Amino acid sequence: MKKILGIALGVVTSIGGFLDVGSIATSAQAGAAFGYSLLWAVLLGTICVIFLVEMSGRFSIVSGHTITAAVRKRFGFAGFILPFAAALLVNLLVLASEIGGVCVALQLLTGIGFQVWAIPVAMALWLLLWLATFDVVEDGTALLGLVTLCFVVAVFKLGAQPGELAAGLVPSLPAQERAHYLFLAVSVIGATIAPYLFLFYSSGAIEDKWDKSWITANRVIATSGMSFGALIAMAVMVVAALTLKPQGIRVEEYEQAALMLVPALGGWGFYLFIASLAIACFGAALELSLATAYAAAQAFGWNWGENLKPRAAARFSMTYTVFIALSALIVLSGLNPMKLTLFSMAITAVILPLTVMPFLVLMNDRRYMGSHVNSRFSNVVVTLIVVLSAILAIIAIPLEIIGSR
Amino acid sequence: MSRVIALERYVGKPVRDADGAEIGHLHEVRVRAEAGELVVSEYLVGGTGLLERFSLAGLARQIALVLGVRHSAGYVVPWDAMEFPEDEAARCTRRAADLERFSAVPPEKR
Amino acid sequence: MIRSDYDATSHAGVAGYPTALSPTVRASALLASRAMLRIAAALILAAIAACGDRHEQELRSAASWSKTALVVARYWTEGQVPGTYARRALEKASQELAKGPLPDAAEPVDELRAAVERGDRDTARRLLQELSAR
Amino acid sequence: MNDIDLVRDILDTQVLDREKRALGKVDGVGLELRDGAPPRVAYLEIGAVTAWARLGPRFARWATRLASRWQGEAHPYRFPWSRVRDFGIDIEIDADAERAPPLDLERWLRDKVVKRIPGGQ
Repeated sequence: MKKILGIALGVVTSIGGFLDVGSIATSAQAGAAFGYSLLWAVLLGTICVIFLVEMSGRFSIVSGHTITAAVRKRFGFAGFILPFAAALLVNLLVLASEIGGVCVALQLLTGIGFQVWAIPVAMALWLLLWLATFDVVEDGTALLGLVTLCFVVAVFKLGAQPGELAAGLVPSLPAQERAHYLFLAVSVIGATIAPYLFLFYSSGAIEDKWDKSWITANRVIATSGMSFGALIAMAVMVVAALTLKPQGIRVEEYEQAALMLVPALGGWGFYLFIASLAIACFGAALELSLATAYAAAQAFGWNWGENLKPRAAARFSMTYTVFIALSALIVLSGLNPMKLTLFSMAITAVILPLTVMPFLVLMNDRRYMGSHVNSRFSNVVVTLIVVLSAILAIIAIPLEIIGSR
Repeated sequence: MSRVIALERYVGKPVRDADGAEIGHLHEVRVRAEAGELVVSEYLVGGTGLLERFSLAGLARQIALVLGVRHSAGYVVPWDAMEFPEDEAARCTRRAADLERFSAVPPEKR
Repeated sequence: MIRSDYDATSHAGVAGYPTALSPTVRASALLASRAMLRIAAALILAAIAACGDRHEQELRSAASWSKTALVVARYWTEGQVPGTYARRALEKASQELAKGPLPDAAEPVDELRAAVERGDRDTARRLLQELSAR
Repeated sequence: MNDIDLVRDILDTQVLDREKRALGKVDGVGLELRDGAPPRVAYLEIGAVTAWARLGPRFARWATRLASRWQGEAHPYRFPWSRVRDFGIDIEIDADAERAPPLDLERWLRDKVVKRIPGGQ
């Protein structure tokens, strides 16, 4: 019985926790500019993240290690420090985008500029972690995250045609604005395959002491949780395609994205968009701050744990404190939140191979996985998606910079 | 007289044989527990080096390994045939041809 | 003699580490490389087009911002969005339009913003009718 | 199983004290080269300087300079294999985290910083 509850909670929290500032911003911009035709990027990203999340759960269950600790043990300090530093830097940009997302939601609500909210939001985030009631907070924000289902409701209310939706699932290349199209494609993929997702999941599996009986449960949670989560991300794109694109409104600022739910849900739509943005980003920021502190503790051998009082893990708690402070400074600097989000997602796609490939090598190492090593198929699928997205990103980012300046 | 070296600085670094040719990277030091002490029995110098210094070339080789394109092999160097000069690469006192080869089938241990 | 776990002699297809490139991997690698070529070619074309696109992009962005202003004002007059948001969105729209290729499009947007600031829905409705008639 | 692979099983492995509190990772291994006898493991080492020095001489200099500026001359924490109580996924040694040198930074942060912030007690 406890396992069924565990699975249910696992699925619900991954649905609520799936959406973040990256998926909302990239899906909204993609839907407004290219309609359904970038749905395939969400699908591709989701397939890859399902494999990665399932693998990370299986890895911790079978090997008893977390991924970060195992990468250092397997590749040595010199081998592990490069991907670790790259992931840390990207996490900082993504956390700044998440905090920026919450601040922009407050700006939409109150009309007061997002920079003013940077410190209060960062303080609230830090306080929740500092008072170490994280597992309650994490599940709470994930359950609240279910508010993002309003996008799915809007899709039904707007009466999207399944036939056209399916067409968007096939990769294509539009006649013009190809550079921007590809940039959005890699940003969507980068937003979907967020490395901190599977690193955090593997730490969770260790903390919840999943044993081998959890292998199938892990597969269920990874597959259904991520798929439902991806449906919401697709819903955001579809709603933008149905409400913003026909009116010729492109999403360059959140003020424009905030309009998308009004046609389907009226006055409620505006406030539901703000609630979805704020809650999804806050939940993601919590998870990302903790994931970063986990990574540092697992890398350098400190005590770590969801509910460790700061007194019992000073370096661990100082890591997320400094990390949140730095991200708040980036938001304070006034960088355009929408642009910061999109570039952080694209850069995530660029460094995907650096964070995913070492993990893939571990998944094929019998000393860690015994008979539970990866199948050749999952190796090829993940490698192709990850390497292709990185190459696309390396090409698309410069083009976007030339195009948009 | 005896000398203590920081072994971790030699791990993953190239190893030369008696002729000065590079025969791979030091990727394992097999030790035996004897009377509460760990004593070296042999060194494993890998071809692709399982513990390659993590360079993009190393990553590419690892991906190839994952996709089953190539497998790594290397030499077994007995303890008395390995020297660790002060600030140079580790050196094996025998020629590669005289060394026993091994193919890295990851042991099923643990 | 090497312990059994490190098989010193056999080089034949060692379990789990086949030496030959398996057919599925070779096929997918070929497919991937052909797809890569097509994408690379498309991107080089995109790069050349990107410079020409910029002017087109500015026009598209200006059209988008003026449409945004109209929609925001309309929703405000229908009470679907609050005044604080509408004022700020219209202000942003007029700034973007002023920078864009059609700066004089910003002028009616400022009038709308003034109406929203005064909370005057009738004037806003009248302005909207005039604008959509033009 | 008295055969151990130093690099795979010990180097970069987590080290815990008696109460399973984290002390750090095995950042280095001191190997004593003896004349006419096989080399023996003199000690295992935990130390940030030791870890960063593995990246190359330049990093070694930076790490030493940084560490010495912070806590006087930086000396890594060394322990012989005989003090290892249990050895598996982690290495347990008979030490007390409260006094073990690798946790100097942890204790300094806790007493000087964390305790001063509300809610940190």
